[in-house]
Amino acid sequence: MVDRLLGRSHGDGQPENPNAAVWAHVQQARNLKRPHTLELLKAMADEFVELHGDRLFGDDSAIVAGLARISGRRIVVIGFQKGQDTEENIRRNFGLPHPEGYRKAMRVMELAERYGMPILTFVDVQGAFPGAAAEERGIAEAIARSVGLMTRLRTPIVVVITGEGGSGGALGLAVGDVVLALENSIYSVISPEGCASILWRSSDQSQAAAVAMKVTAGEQVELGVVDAVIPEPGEGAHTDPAETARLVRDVVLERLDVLGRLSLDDLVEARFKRYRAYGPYTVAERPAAPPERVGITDRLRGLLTKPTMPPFPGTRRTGPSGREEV
Amino acid sequence: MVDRLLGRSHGDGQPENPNAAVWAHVQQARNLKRPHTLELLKAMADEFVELHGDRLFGDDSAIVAGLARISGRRIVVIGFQKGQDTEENIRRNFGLPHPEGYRKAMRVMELAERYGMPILTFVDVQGAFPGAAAEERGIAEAIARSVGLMTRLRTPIVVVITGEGGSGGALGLAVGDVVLALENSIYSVISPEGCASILWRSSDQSQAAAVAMKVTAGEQVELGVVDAVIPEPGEGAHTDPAETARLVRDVVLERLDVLGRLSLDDLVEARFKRYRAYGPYTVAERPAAPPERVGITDRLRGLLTKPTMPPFPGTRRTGPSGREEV
Amino acid sequence: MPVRLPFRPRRDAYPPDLWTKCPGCAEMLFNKQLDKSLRVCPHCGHHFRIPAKTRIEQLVDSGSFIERDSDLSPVDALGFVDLKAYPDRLMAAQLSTGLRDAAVWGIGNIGGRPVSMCVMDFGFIGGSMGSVVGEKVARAGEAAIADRIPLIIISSSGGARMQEGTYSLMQLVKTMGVVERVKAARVPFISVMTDPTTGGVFASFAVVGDVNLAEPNALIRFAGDRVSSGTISEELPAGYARAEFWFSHGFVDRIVARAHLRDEIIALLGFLIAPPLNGSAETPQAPVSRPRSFLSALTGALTGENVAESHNGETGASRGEAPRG
Amino acid sequence: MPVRLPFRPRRDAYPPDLWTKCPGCAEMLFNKQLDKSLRVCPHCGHHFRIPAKTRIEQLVDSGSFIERDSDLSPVDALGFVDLKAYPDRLMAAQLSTGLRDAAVWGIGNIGGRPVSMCVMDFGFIGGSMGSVVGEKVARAGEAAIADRIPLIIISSSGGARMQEGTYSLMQLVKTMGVVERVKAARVPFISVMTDPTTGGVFASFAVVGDVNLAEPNALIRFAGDRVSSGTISEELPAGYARAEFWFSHGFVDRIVARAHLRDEIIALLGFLIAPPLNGSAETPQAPVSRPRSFLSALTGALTGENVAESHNGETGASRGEAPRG
Ligand SMILES: [Zn+2]
Ligand SMILES: [Zn+2]
Repeated sequence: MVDRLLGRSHGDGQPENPNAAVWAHVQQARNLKRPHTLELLKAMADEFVELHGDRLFGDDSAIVAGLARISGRRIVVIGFQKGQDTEENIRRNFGLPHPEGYRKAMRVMELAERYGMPILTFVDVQGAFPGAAAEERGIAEAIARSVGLMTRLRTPIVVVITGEGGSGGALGLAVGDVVLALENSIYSVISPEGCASILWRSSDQSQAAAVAMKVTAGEQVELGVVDAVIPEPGEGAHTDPAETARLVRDVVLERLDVLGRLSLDDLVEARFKRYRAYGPYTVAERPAAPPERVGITDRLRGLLTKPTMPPFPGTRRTGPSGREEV
Repeated sequence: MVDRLLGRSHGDGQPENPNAAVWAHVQQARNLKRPHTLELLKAMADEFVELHGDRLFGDDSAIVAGLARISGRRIVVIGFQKGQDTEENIRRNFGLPHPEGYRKAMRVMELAERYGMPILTFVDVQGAFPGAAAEERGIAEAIARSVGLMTRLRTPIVVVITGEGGSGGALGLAVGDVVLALENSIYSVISPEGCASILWRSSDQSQAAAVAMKVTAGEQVELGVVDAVIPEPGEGAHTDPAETARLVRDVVLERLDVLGRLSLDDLVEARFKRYRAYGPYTVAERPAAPPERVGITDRLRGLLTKPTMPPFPGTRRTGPSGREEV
Repeated sequence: MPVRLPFRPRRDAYPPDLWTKCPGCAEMLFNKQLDKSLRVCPHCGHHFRIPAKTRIEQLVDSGSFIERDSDLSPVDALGFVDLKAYPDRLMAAQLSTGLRDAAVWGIGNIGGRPVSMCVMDFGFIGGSMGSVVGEKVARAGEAAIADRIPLIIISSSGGARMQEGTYSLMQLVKTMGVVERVKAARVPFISVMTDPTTGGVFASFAVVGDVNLAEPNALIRFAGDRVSSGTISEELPAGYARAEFWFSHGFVDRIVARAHLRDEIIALLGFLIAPPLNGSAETPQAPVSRPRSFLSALTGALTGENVAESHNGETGASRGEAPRG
Repeated sequence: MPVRLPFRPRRDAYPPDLWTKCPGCAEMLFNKQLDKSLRVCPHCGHHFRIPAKTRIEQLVDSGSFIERDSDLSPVDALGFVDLKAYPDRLMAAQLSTGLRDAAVWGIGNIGGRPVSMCVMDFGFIGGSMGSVVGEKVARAGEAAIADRIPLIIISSSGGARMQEGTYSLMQLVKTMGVVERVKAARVPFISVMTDPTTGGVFASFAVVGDVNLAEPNALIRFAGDRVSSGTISEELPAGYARAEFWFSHGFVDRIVARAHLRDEIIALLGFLIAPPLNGSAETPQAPVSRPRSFLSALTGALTGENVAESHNGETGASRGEAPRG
């Protein structure tokens, strides 16, 4: 379990084919039977009132948003929703959102801020819908504005990556005070296939791309982009959605407890600084170095014991390179 | 001229057919040769940088918005734009706006607030586009939000009704600290034709409807909905657009001078109270009575000599009925 | 304080005959049965229009509603005469509905939570919004701000009332001005659109709720000039501009059958809670006036003092600005 | 303070041959002539991509630009190897462009007005945004806030840089976080989209300027995963996702030919003026942090002091909160 939380879940000792192990992880993240937002909510929430529509153009059923009561607390929940069968998948556009989805999400996030509800998002999306309808109605603008809004919302935000955290489409709902990830989830700047076709000029190299981008939840914890991994039950979340939901719920409520102790000023300031700090760079001629990993617990402990701010991942460092092969 | 400003411009002595006189006024307001927003700007402004697009769906060329410099001042100007020939009319949808127009206007109004520019709007529109495309993309929502935004914008707003002030479509740009109207303009809750077809069940009665609704600029001053009439040169604005623009400019700049002396708190509070007060009512059994007319000068003088707020038109009064036939 | 009307309804705008033919399925419905089912056809689900007071009875905790300003009455400011004189139309509507104008507002409890509620009545000149309706909506909103309780507006209207001319148009501004202050004060606002919600009512408060609910198949439409009472429902293709249409176009959060409306509102009230305005108050989210001026205005409204005066000195309410610990 | 690079450009990413074939009209253009026309084809108006430093020279008052942070250099945090190792790609790009990464930022004057400007360079790994580009955009924004001068960002990018993995994705958040603060501080932001502006750059700061300008025919596209340097312009129908397309879809305010870009920016700078932050300062319009915390953060950023500490005491900047007289 500790290994899992530290992202060292991929085999004991040396796996025979590290590429294949990572690829199995990617496939697991994409398993259509994994619980999505509504399935998780069904198991976690005592009550859920879904809200619909962006008040501009339409209602995107690839993103669901609404008011949930979880263990007695009011929480605004927003997440991506793939279908569980063909018919539902068609209705939900295979979970690929249009701009209306993000615009609905923003509207509902503003309700959360206005009425003092924390926000919980579930992220599981291959990417925004790449078709012309989404493009021309401003999917880029919708994602940009949603990301911007989430940097400044005056209410706690917990993000849980539950399956595929696919590039900007995922990021549109993935800015938070705490970013968690289910054990078998992935998070990447571009899909492994997209990366391979561009950099390797061959989609056959998707496995290599997945490895190179360090897409697994555990590796993202190492990079500091994800704060902690939530272990999955049994052979994976899809084998026991109810238990998965329980595990998620417990971690989320615990994090919300911690976040709730911060003033909103400190909360928003810390969130801004988290993202302000991401990404290593160096000053010319000095050796480049990746960031140390700083766990969420450290960071939050630091916050709670002001005045010093703990260091954030991604700030300039001079430690040794932390490269590791998976 | 004084007569004109008081709205008594329709003939000396008794007009032979008051309905016909009002209808001539309506036709004058609709004269396609009247200068619209761009024509007025061309004559008034030293510089105009038009801004385009609602950042959501499209750019509506039935509403123009941008940054103008008028007599050296930065002013955000927004207005309806009919075409001056068939080709332009088709491109501008005959001046009938879609939701995108109001959403563009809101975006530009927020720039005005942010960078400390007053807003000047020119209102000349038969009404919002009544077609399905406008309806389903939320023309109602766009107008509602624009009206709401204008009630709270922290920058001076001067509205000039230059032609047809047609119902909600006009109102979407017609909320201001000062509402002026060109002499031959009209302002009404519904077009005379629409009113006649509903209440008289005959569009033949449009003239009677126009009379009953007191649509002329002068009558709207009497009702307190418009603050003052701007006289038109010669046989009407269309006969001398440049002189019309000059007259408009002088009055607008004078009003902006006065508004600029108010604190933004007082400005917004006074604007809110103006609209909060509109519409006469009575308490049961007491005789109903229309409001007295209170000119803009009185109101602004009151504002400048705090702390007492001057009375606004439309508040409960018990004076005699001010009905007059045109 | 409510004032007794000097007359009683002469003819109900909603005819109390024994039987009603359902326009949805053409069944003949026994009226007592129909009342029991909240005036929803048990065969096809057609939602009949209902009077404001019936609506209120269906929604509030029994006996909890206290009507306010029932004595506000309309005025014929324009001397408006069409085929009838406006005062005659008003008198006829007052006699048939027992109301002074097309809206009822007051304070009541729903599921034990106090709310400020304004309900429109289509039976009164097509639920059209003149100065009295606008005033009642505004007062309901101001009461919601003052008491920090949710605002619920149930719309049923042909739009702005033509007989009051541009004063009716100004009610869109008046009501939106108050709704903007409701939002800035972080007071919840639930809008319920019922059949029909059209014209200037759709283009003002009805469309901008924190949550917009609609009854099934309710006609909801702006449609420029052409909308008004009486002539709205004819020439439209089936489903066009109905509640379900607006749901799919993103302007209605939830379509709620009348039988579930009270429960649905209770559920929403459990989530949409105005945060307290104590020392830890947050700045309002919407960029309206600064907190101090906003609260000054509020104080002025509550105490009846002149608002301009309250700008001159600090008021107790300005403590709301103190930085959060 | 700028640091001299230890190497000079070996091969310009924009080949300095004598003649260039115009991809717009297939004319052979004499390069010196092309440079004179700002690298716009005099025959068909095709706008060639230009290096960041050329762009800056075209826009700023001569000699006024002071580059900042030219020594910021990328890091291979992931140990990324595709067909080449990332450090090798970086070295090649650095050698060919003379830049350390794909953006240049600094302070300069345009038409006599100081601006904070960040310009992307497509010649450096397709102008892709990794941590250095994100950092430079963020610093440009913070400088704009600190000096209350307009922010101008000129985009030319294939999107997020894959070789830095999710750190590149996080640059969208970093830059948007700063842009939100720019807006809250009422500091103007002009975004100029040039060919190409795609992926994560289009989906962050490039699309949210107070005013969005675009060069004619610039490819501007999000297109999910499929966008990146090199493979973007092929399979699209003519006009799709070009500047003019975005103008008609409402996301670009003005399409400006390169020859007019400087004048157009000068005109806009004459209107978009950050209001002074003196005693009469207004609360920022956008609902970000409260002024005090915002200004505290700003002070921290300026003085390099620990921001958390500045929460403990009043700072001079908090005077900006004083109520307007
Ligand atoms: Zn039926
Ligand atoms: Zn050419």
